[in-house]
Amino acid sequence: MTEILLFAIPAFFIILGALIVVFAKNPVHNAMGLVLTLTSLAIVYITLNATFVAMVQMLVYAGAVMTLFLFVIMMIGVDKPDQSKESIKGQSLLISGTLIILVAIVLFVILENGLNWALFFPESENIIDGTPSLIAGVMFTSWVLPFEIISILLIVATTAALALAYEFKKSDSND
Amino acid sequence: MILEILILGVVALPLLTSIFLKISGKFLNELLTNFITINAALLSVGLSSFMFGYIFLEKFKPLKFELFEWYPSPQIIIEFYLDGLSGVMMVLISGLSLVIQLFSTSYMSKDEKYTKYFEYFNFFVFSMLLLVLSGNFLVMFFGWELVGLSSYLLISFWYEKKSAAKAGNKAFILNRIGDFGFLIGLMMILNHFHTFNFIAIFNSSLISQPKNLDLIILFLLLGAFGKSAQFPLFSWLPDAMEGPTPASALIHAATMVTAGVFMLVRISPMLQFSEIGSLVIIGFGLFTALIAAFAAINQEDIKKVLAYSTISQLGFMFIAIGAGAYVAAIFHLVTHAFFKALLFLGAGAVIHEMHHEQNIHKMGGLRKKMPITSAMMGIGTLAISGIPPLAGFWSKDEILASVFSKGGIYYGFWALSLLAAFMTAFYMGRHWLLIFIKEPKIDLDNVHEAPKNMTRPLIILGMFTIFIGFINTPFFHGLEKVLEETLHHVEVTHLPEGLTLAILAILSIGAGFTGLAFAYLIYIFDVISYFKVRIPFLIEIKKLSKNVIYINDFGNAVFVKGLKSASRRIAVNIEGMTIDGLANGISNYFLKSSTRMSYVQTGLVRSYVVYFGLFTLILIFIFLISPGVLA
Amino acid sequence: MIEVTSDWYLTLSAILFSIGFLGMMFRKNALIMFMCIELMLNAVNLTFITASRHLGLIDGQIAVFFVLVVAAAEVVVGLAIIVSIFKKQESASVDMLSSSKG
Amino acid sequence: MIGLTYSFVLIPLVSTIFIFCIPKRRAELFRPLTIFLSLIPLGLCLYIFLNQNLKTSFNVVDKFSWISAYGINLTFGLSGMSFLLITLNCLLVLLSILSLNENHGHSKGFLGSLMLLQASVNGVFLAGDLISLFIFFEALLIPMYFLMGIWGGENRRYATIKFILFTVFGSIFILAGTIYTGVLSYLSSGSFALDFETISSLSFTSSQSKILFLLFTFGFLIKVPIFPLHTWLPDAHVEAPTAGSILLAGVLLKVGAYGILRVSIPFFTEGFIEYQFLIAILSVIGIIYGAIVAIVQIDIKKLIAYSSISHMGFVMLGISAGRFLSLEGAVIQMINHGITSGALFMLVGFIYDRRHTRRISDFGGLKQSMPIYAGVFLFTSFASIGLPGLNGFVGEFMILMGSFPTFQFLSSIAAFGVVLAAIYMLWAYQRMFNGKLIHEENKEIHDLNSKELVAVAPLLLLMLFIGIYPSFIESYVLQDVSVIYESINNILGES
Amino acid sequence: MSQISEAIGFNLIVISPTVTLVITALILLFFTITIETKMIVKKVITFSGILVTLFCVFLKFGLFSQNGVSSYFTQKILLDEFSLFGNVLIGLILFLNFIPIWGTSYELNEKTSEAIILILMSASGFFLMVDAENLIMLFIGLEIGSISLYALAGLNRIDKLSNEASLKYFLLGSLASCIFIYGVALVYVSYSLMSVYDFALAIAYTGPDLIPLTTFIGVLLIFVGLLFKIAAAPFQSWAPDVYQGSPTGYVGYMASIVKVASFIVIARICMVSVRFILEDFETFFFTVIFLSVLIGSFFASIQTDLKRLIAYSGVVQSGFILSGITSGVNGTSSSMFYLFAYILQLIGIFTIFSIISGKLSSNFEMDNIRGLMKNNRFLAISFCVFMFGLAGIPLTSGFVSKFILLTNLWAYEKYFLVSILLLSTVVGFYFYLRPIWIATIEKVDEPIEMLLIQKSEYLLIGSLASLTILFGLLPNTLINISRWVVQNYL
Repeated sequence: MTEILLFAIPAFFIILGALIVVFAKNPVHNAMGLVLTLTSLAIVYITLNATFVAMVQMLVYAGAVMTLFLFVIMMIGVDKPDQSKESIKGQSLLISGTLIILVAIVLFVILENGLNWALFFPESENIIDGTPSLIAGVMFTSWVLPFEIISILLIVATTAALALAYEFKKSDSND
Repeated sequence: MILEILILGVVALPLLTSIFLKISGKFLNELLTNFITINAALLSVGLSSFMFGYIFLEKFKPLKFELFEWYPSPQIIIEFYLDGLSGVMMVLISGLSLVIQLFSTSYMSKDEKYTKYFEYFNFFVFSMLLLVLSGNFLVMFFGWELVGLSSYLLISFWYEKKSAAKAGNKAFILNRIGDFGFLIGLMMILNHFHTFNFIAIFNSSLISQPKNLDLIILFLLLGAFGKSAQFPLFSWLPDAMEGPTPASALIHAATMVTAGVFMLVRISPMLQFSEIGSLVIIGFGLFTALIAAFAAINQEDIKKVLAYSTISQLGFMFIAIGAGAYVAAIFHLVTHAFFKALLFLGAGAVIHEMHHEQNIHKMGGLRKKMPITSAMMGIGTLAISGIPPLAGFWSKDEILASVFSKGGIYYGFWALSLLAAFMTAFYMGRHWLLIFIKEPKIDLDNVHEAPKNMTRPLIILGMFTIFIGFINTPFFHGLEKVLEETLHHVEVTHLPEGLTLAILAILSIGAGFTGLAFAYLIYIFDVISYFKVRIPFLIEIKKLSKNVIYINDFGNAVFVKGLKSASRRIAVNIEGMTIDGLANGISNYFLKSSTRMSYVQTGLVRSYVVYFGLFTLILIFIFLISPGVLA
Repeated sequence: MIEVTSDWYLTLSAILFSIGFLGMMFRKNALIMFMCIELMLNAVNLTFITASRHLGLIDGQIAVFFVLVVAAAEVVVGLAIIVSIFKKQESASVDMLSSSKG
Repeated sequence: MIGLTYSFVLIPLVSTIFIFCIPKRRAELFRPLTIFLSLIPLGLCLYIFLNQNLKTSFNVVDKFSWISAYGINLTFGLSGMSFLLITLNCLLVLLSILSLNENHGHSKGFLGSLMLLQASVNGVFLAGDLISLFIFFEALLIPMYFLMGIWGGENRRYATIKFILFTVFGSIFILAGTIYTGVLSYLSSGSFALDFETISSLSFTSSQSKILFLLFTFGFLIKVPIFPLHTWLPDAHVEAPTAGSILLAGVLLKVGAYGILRVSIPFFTEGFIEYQFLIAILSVIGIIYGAIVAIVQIDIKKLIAYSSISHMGFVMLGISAGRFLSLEGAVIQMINHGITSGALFMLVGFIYDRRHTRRISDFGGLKQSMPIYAGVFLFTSFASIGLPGLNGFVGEFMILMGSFPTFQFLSSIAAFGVVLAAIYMLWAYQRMFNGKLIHEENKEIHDLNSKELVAVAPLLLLMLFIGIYPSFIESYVLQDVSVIYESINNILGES
Repeated sequence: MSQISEAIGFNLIVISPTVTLVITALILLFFTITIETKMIVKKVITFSGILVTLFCVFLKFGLFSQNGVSSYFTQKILLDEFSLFGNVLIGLILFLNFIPIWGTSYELNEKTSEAIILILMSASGFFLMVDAENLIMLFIGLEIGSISLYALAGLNRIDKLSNEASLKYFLLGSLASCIFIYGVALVYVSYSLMSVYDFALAIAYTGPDLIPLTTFIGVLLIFVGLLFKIAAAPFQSWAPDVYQGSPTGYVGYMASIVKVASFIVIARICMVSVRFILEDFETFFFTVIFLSVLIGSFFASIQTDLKRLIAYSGVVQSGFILSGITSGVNGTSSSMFYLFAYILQLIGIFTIFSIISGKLSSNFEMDNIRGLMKNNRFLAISFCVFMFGLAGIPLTSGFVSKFILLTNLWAYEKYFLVSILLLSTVVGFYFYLRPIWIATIEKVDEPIEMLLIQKSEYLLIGSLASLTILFGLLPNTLINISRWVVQNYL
């Protein structure tokens, strides 16, 4: 029972947060919804024995990323809610079509397989703990190359942001 | 061997003359042209007479000459063949061409394109000689078509005149319709006999009478109808009178139009087996003879009367062929050539002196002004009417008698032919009387006798018209002997004997005289107004006659206009709207639907996201339902 | 007694992913579309963690780190793009961007 | 003779490059130089004519490895028929350059395109395998595109695109056929070899043969063009510049018929026997239909274009009949139509240069101001309508004679095309040249000059020569045709 | 240390192209931040960096000849024929695009170095992508490359279209990445697979019948993510907008490099990972190819913007290449040939575009090339050559590639596919010949301003055009190379 509760309560908040992200009018509310989802996810991670990941999730996502989001939201203005009216012709139709197909596929699969994800391997008896040491052990041996490579991605991201958003004074005077 | 080459000489001489005139035409004046062309014609006459004499001495044993291989398989050789039939034609053509050229030197003088006229003229003679001297069907077809070409050139000689140009076209195209039949005939012949050589074909057709012989004959007949201006295809001949009159004399009286008759006699070894063919020939010939005679009665143009008369006389020749009297046909061909050439040249002289007035109602009383011409044309008229002892009598009488002698249904044909003979006399009488005898309506002061260069040929032809008939009388079968070798295996209808022949002769003479007498009574004595006779429907009949029972108009409306409007309709509706329209429609539809489809590309990210999701799901769905996945 | 199996978590992540996708379709604000992408990436992470637990392998958790960094890098670039566009048109609505189409 | 074949492709190509290298300021050099350069292949033809026995069937002479991994070679060879067509092509290119007016004669691009066209058409006739045939078949679109596009008439865009799309639509079928043949060849021999020798040694099942025949023939028939697929031709002719029209009618249309003779029939004979009647029907419809539509055309060039449809219908009738004589006739007619319609288009070009109109009604009585021109035109018209003694007759006659045993009724109908030909040609002639000079402009018009006469004279001589002595051409065609005929006979004999 | 490095398969040569590019980029970054340097110095550094990269690719050939197909870094990096072919192509693209890229970046003034760094980094990412054995590794490489390209698209910030392109590319690209990585996650969770060879081994081990549906869907999602990158329909909608908006000088690079990397990856997955169950995806791929050819042809026919036209033509060409890859070994080899030939034409065309319309421009209407023949004959003729190549006219490489591709498809008995592809070439003639018409045939009224073209650009375009013709005339070498790529799977 606790297991179920441990799953169900965060799951409820995850979905709630996601729905807030999608449906809330005010960008700040959306951001807060996202925070809710991310935090609840961290809880789920803990129940899945991925404690270190959960910590990183809290730090990086709920901390750094969300700060960035909020910062931008503040910068570009909070008080401009979306036009709720659909302006694109046929968009709603297409969306509902998509939804119908999605539902159809899901129903189709459920009817075929039940709510069974048909995982090839049975659930492992061996419960691993996502401790930092275990992760580091793998990360710095077999995953060392991607780990190093990911730094390139960060450089790229920085450079890209620099190139896109940073204005030099010279061009300012030109405007 | 050397003699055989001379056949080539006969054919080539006019061609060389023509080419020479073409090349050096710019530098020649009239005199030089005359010199060249008349001398060439003389040479040609000499050469052909020599050849004729030679085969005469050899008892008309055919001469053959192979020039070169035109096509290897099936072997088709450009070959020539000289026998009695082609010999007669050869002499006739070269002789007449000399006489007519002589006439032309005067008639055509001062024309801008003087040299060109002789160039075409000689080319025509070449084509005609090629036709008659041909040794196989292909060479004959060569000549056949080239005759069409040269007549086209001569008819539309004065091309500035729209009517002349049109007449030339009409002549060529109607001839082509005939040639179409000829061509199909040739296809069947080649398919059946695998050769074009006359002798080979005739020999094999004697041995095994081919099944579709009737069909072959009928198609060849269409060719003959076209060239000889028989019923469905005759309307080009009256129109062809737009050409220079001497040319008409040669083409439309003496030679070209007789090509059909010549061809049918040439194929008589095949023709004799086809009863349907014979019946068709005699039927159409008779019909043509009657219609043309009827049409000739009320024509106003001096040349058109002669043209219709030619058609009618050709009908007679066809009747003869249909009745199997091939000799009679050729005989009539020969005599007709002379008297019709005479008539045409006479008409030419009249036209020349009347300053190109061609309406006979505007003439009259020319006898005094142009005595020689009137006399000679009188001889021609009598000859064509069948008055003995002139040429026309002998030949026409022979035809009538031959028809009669076949018996059965041919009695009916005979009676109708006699009617046609009567009509011939009637309209020819009218023609001559209106021109020369009737009181003139206009001032004729400046009308004189034609120059000597014109009258001399007339006189020569007049002499021939009188005497040529004696070559084949019931008492002396000269022509029959000439053609004996040619018609060796052919069953020729012969004349009845004794009393029947005499009665028939008297009847035909009677028809001729009655016709002339009627003409005199009606047009000079004016018997109708004198006795106040009221003939019902006179005006309608006159109209019918004048318009040739509207056959021409009917043809125009149905075929010319019909073809034009049909092709216009096809060009617009089928070509433009259906075929092209379909192609354009497809491309337009493609572009239109592309434009419509491209609205999907809204430029909005959210649409793209939806497509992304939608199509991902669709693809997954497709994957799931694709065979073998969930099974 | 119902047991919480991996299927439950996977279903949760699938739902989360779908909601994220749906949000991309609905929302006009680039920023919020962007948050939806974050949602979807988190759904992926959840799957990886579940996999790690299910298979008893640590690799799934390692993968999460990389996805996380990618997400962060995307956030940086994405926000930079949004900011630079916002400077132009004073709005973060993507519906105003349809100059190139057809 | 190694290298003899592909030099027919290479020489014009090199010539093109050479022309492009001359600086623009020496524009007066372009034409003499091109004339000289286009004399070279003609000289080569003469050399072959004198030194080689070409009265043979197709002989492979040169071979290049192209895609060795697939075993595909580019093969070139010669036969009597190819030789005739190549000579015709070289001659027509030379003459069309001779007949150019100042406008085109001084343009590098124009001359270069002509040479390129020559190269690619030669390539088609020399090709000894399907792939080089296809390559050159498509490659000739490029020069045609520029010739029509840059130097064409008012409506050239529509016409060019139509031309290209129709041809390409056909050529995809040929490509499909080529690919299919290659695959079959692979299945039997292990390589995708596409040369004619390999293909003729393959044995196709009856259904394969039918499919392949349809694929190839459909593509080629569009090029011929056959009845319902012909609409590109009139438009293309009307809009193309004179030289383009000459070559389009003269040689490009032959490419299709050549392909059928070289590929479709000998290799896929069963298919041919299955569908010959269909092709014959379409050809006969084309003969009559083309002629009927030609009658009412008001544009002389369009009229000749429709007459081409009619004449090429004869070629296709001859081919479809599959008789020895009819096949020979078809090949001869191909040559003849090239000569005649080339000359006709050249003549129309001359008058267009003078008057800048092609409407028949804008002329009338021209014979008075241009007698020589009228004479030449009449001569050519008569050649076109098949007057005995001129070339047009030989081909049509042989076709009709030859096809009669196979299709009695159809060939009889086709013979009526001869009558219609006389109607449209002579009627047009009458309206253009006879009658009075109505239009003022036509009075001042000058007759053909010596340059133009030189351009057209060889064609006139050829018309006369072939008409009088067709055995000459026949001897070149003989072997090719007997190969085709034998393949047909073999199949007919078996069944 | 050496033991560890041996254990994890450490080998610097395998990743040397990436490393070289990163180092070059870092040097540039260093110069930009610290010392004011002349442009020419940076240019030399960049160019030599690219040359060294090419040399490193060459070194990898040496390694390959030594070790054969082998994995490095504990199955993260793979060295096989596909990766070598991909390396060569990417290096070539970088090398050939250097001139337009530099020109474009130079016009950005103060952003030059950033742009160059982004490009070098993206190339390094794509190098990793084609080298990756592990799917996570692949994802990282893909992201490095893509994120750089998102930024590149938007570098011309004063242009609204450029911004728009950047945002669209970014949003949709991220979405595609999400789908891709979700697919990876699904495959992992259901079948415990993360690397390309694992797939083949596992399928061979368990047999195709036991593969869970989730895995299938995961693979499908992976494919969708990659199909998005190659702009295959129905995921093509971003391509025209992005091509149109991005600075013209970059589009050639952006378009070609993504396609090369993604196609190599798709080819490898099809050839290696799912080769035993490729038939299961037949309907899926057929739908994609069909839609690509159809939508590409339809939409390209009505474009007035040349860049959009090329984008849609790219959709069609993607369909072609994909059809070979998903058919079998020989088809894949012909697709590799096709890819090579197509890339050369694409780069050539966009180089010409960037010369004519200015490197930073976004819109490039068809009217802009009106009178090109009068203006610059060389450009016009090369443009025609490239267009003819795309259309597949014989004597260009386009024809050879289409021919061998269709031959192989026919041999695989995919008749319907062949007929669709053939029909699309007919439509292709329509829309490829239209720009040629405008460039060479249509007359211009006003005098044309002369274009300024550098010698190096002449050299580049000239050599690309002659390569296009050369591969059309003598395709042997390239065909043998493309067959070598797949020789292991024959």
